[in-house]
Amino acid sequence: MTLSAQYLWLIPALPLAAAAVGALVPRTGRALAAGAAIAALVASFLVSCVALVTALADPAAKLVYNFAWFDLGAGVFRLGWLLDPLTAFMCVMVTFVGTLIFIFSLGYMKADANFKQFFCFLSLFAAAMLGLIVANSLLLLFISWELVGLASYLLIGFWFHKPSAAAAAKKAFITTRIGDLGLLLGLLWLYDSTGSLLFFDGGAGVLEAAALGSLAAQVTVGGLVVSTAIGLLIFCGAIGKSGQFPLHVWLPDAMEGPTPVSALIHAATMVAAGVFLIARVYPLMQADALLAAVPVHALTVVAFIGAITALMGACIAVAQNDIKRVLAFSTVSQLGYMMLALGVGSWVAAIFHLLTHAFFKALLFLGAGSVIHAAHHEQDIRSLGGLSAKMKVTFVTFALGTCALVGVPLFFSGFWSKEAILHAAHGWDVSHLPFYAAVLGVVLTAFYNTRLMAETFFGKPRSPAAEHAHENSPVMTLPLVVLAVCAVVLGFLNTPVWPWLDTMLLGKTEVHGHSLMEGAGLMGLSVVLVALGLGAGWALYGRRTRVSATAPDPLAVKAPRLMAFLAAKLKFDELYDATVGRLNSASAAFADFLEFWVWGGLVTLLARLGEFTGLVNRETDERTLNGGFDNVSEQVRGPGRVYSRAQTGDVHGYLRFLALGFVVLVLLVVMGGAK
Amino acid sequence: MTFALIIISALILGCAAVAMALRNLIHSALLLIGSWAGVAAFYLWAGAEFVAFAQILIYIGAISMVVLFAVLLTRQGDAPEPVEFPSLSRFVTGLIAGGGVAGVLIGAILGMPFDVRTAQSAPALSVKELGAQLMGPHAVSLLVIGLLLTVALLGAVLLASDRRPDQPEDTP
Amino acid sequence: MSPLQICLLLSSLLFCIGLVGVLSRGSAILVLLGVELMLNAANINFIAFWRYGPNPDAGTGIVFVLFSIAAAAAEAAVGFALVIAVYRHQRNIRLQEANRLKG
Amino acid sequence: MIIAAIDSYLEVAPLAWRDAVVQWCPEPTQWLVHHLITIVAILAVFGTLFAFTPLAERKLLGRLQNRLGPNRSGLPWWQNGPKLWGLTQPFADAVKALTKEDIVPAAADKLLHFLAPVLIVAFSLLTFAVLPFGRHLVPVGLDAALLYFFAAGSATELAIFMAGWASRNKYSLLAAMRALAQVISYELPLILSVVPIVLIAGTLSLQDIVLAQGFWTFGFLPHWFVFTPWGFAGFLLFLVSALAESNRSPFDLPEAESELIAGHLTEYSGFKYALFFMAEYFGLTALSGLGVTLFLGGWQAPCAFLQFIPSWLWFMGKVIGMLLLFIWIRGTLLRLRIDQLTRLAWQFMVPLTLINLGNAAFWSLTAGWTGPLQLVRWGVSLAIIVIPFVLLGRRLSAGRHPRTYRYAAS
Repeated sequence: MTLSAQYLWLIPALPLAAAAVGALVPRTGRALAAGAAIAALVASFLVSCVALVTALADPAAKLVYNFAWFDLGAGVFRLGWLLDPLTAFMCVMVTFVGTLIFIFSLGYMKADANFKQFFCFLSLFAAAMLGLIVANSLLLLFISWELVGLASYLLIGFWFHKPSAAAAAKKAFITTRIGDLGLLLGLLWLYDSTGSLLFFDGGAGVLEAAALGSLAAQVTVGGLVVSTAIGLLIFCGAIGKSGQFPLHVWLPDAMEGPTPVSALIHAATMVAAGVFLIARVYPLMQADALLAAVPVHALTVVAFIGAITALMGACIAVAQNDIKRVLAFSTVSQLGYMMLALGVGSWVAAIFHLLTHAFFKALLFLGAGSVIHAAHHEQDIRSLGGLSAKMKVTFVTFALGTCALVGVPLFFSGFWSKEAILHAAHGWDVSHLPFYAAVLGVVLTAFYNTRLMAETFFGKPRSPAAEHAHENSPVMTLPLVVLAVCAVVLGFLNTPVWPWLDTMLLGKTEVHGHSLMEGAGLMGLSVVLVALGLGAGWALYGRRTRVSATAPDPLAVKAPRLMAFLAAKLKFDELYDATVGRLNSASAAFADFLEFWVWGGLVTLLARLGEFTGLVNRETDERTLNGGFDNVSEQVRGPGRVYSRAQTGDVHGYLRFLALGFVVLVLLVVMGGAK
Repeated sequence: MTFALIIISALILGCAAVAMALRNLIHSALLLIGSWAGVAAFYLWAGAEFVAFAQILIYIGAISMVVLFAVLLTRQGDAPEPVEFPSLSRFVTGLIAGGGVAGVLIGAILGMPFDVRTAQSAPALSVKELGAQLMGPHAVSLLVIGLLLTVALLGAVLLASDRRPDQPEDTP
Repeated sequence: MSPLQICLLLSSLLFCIGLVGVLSRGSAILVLLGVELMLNAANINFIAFWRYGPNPDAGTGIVFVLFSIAAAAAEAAVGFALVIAVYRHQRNIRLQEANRLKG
Repeated sequence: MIIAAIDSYLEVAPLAWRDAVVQWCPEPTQWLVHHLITIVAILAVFGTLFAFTPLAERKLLGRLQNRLGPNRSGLPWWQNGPKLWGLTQPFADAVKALTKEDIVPAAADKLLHFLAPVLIVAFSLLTFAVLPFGRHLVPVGLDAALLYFFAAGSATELAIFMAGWASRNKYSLLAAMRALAQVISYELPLILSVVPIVLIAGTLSLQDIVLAQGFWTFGFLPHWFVFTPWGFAGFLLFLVSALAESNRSPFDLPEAESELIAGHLTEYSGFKYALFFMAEYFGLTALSGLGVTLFLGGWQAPCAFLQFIPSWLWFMGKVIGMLLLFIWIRGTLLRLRIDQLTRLAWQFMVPLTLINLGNAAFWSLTAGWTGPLQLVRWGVSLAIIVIPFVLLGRRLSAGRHPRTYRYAAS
């Protein structure tokens, strides 16, 4: 059963249709909207499986279907769908995780008033995300990229009556827009220099050798190679969307949205879009790798940004007390890892980590969601605690998710994918700094995860909400179990012994693994690191669990100033306010001044001038012109009056003159004229 | 032959002169119709039968009716207006002007060197030839005169009809 | 004194009688009748020249007179309609009083 | 053979007698005597016809109304003489008319009052000058005879006006206006209904028109104009217009006793009234004579072999037939109101006559068609005249509800 690229559009189209149904159905059509959304996503999942089968049948082939969108002056502007192992894997992941999250949110959002609208936005988001994945043209990708941004705004600001949610939605939208600006510029520059935006177009595509060759050859300002410049611009889009170092501030605030939203968007799919984008345009990013005399390589920038983000995310996560914010910062750091993997040259490891991370991070968020749902929306871990007894299934699945995230060896998918990244980082010849940052990151990840587990699940419940928390209905716990299973199993897809995923993605057909012994050193190191992190975490939080909600944090006792600084998220928000915020208000004030005094003054000046000329005109007109004309016409009327006296109106008089005139005339002719 | 002519001209001129002098409009109109009959007789004497009959049909048949109706509609029939002074002075000046013109015309006629052919009989013109002439070279003017007549009559009807806006048209 | 000259004398005399009538009578109807007389005088002239004239072509003279009679009929109809309209306007048809068109 | 001889003699007899008489007179007056005799002959024949038409009318009307007409008058002072069953009634009427006192209203315009009856009779008689009574009996063979007929006919309006005006009373003046309106508005259809004949025959002289109707197909189907679709339509239209022109039967509004007493004749009595009466009948006979010459083949015999009967007998027979038809119509039809009358003239008769003219043009253009095309020609010609007749007829009567009289409020 094969699916030709031509029918790829079905995958995004089905959730879009469900979104339409959700939108058009009246508010009371809750079941219908939800059912449509889930059914559409399941159908889309089935189509993606078929697509996966076709893609894996010939992993190297890039099944492309291009069609004419509209004719733009001389040429025809074309878009298209692309089917290759990367697209297939991403589609399957998004649809599978999406379905589970949809089912979970059936329970989670049951009490909400506009339940129907929620599902409409969710399916809209799924459609946009799938559209982004299957796109063969950078423009189509950009369009769905923007739609994804819109969907995230709608979903973050879902409880818009909460001012903080509305502000968070705006913040998310604006910061991602800043990144998107870079992507747009890169897109335009690409179109300008290569004349087309299609990735693969039978040789003429952007990512094909001919175009890349021409890009690499051109050099712009500062000796920077054009392909590097475009690559970096596109990377800006990725930074914005995936919450990398400078533009990560919106992700923690995005936690204002309902938890399934955070799970779907801010764990599994949307944030991964940035990584997917760089993976998709990887040939373009690599184009400048061979040139030596280039001031900077695109991928090195990616690598360093990824390393910084990973380290920073992990540090801040340690000091967070809100369960969803801890997970948010852990997402930031894991994305940093993916960018690091991309930067150091192994995009396959990045995609593998993306896939595994999608599953266990979704699991962790849904776990957090069921905890919050059970504890009546209590999110602060200091006032939770002791839930392991009350919520058995959630506790077990949450524990499995945490192990996968931390990278407990051998059984958990997180370990293999992180291992691959460390291996790649270690092998990078440019510099070893990112490797050391990654290593420190692994330790910190292990530490804050154990802190999280200890604070929420062990010890005694420290608030009335935590007191009577109880396990949720199966509709919420079932997805947790499924995700937990995936979190464990997926790891074995791509172990060094049998690197099936890598071969598929790289397009090679037969799989030849190498024995475990080669990477043994690194594997040993990571095991040690994980153990170190876990030990430290247990030491501080495990043995003596927190006594009361207000008790001071053990770490804060040791390093109060550092922890306060970390808790304040490295004061980035204040930094941005201070710089960008003030700049904005200053320029607004200046514009207002300009408007009022400069232009306003000019306009009033003109008005005065107009009045003056009018005055002058009336004066001259009154005095000179009218006077002149009046007496001229007076002279004409005089003789007119004289002649009019001849018109007496007496018909006989006229006839008499007629007759006399005739007589005189004839006499003249007879007497004088003709002889 | 000239004897009949003299009688006819006497009839015409007499009727016309008296018609112009009379006070009573109806009598002067009828006398004028008599003079028109005289003119028709003159045409018969001159041999133009068709024109004579046309003259009778149109002048005595139709125009006399128009004149008489006009006289009735303007209520001139019964009260002959009194002779006041300005009409007499106007009469005298009119006479002088008319006399002047008559003098000039008669002078011209008498002084005219005609090569007179008394014996020549009236050119025989059958109605068929006249019809052919009318339809042939003069067809256009026939159409124009037809158009003129319709337009004139429509105009006359509109002018003379007494459309008082307040009185609704008497529906049958 | 050839018959032609007699006819011409007749028509000119008739013409002058008409003219005098037009000039001297105050009533509009008589003025119009005077005009009719003048038209008849003209027709007499036509027939006279048709009868004694040098031109042998018989048709044109007759046709011309027919058209002149028709035109005179149309003129009479419109003239008397005007007189009726004037009468309705000023209740008498003395020409002296119909002088609103004076300067 | 003898019949042919008798016929040829009778045919020319009137002319022969006249020439005989003319011979006796001295040379210079012969021209005068010649014409005097024709005038006297016409007057005699039509005078007697005039005498007996009213009698016939009253008898026929009586018969129509299921009663006897006048049947008492016999010979005077001869009590037990032969009973003449009312045949001498006309002479009795004549004597009555002459002996009646002739009243002239004081305020009347004496001259005009006297002149009106004279003029009306004169003009009615003038019209007889051109009617072709027989093959050779044409009083004045004018080239433009038809035009002369209508010229003379239209002069009668003048007399009607004079009669109306001279008697100086409201009724007669109003009646004169109405009569004039009727006569003038029907003069147009009268002349227009005759024009097709002129178009087909190609001449205005009545003698040529009668000659044009002189053929017989298969010996017994005469070529009269009435037996063609446009001819028949023209004849009917001519009949209606003639009725209106002579103020008879459905159109005798002027003498409508109930409304306007005797119309413009109210102030006339005695012999002047009789003159008006005579003028009316003369006009009627003249119009029927014209109708006969134009449509019913004048003095032509209906069949080829009947030609031995003198032509003027045929003419007189047809005229008498027409007169009886008029009387018959008078006995049956109702009088029309003045507005119906004028609307009939302007909205029905005039358009129909114009269409009939077109019909005749079509007829003359398609003269060349033979064989089956003849049927097509007849069919089309019929259609041209029948369809408008039906449409106009329906439009004429459409929406006309009976007139509502506005009686004085109580």
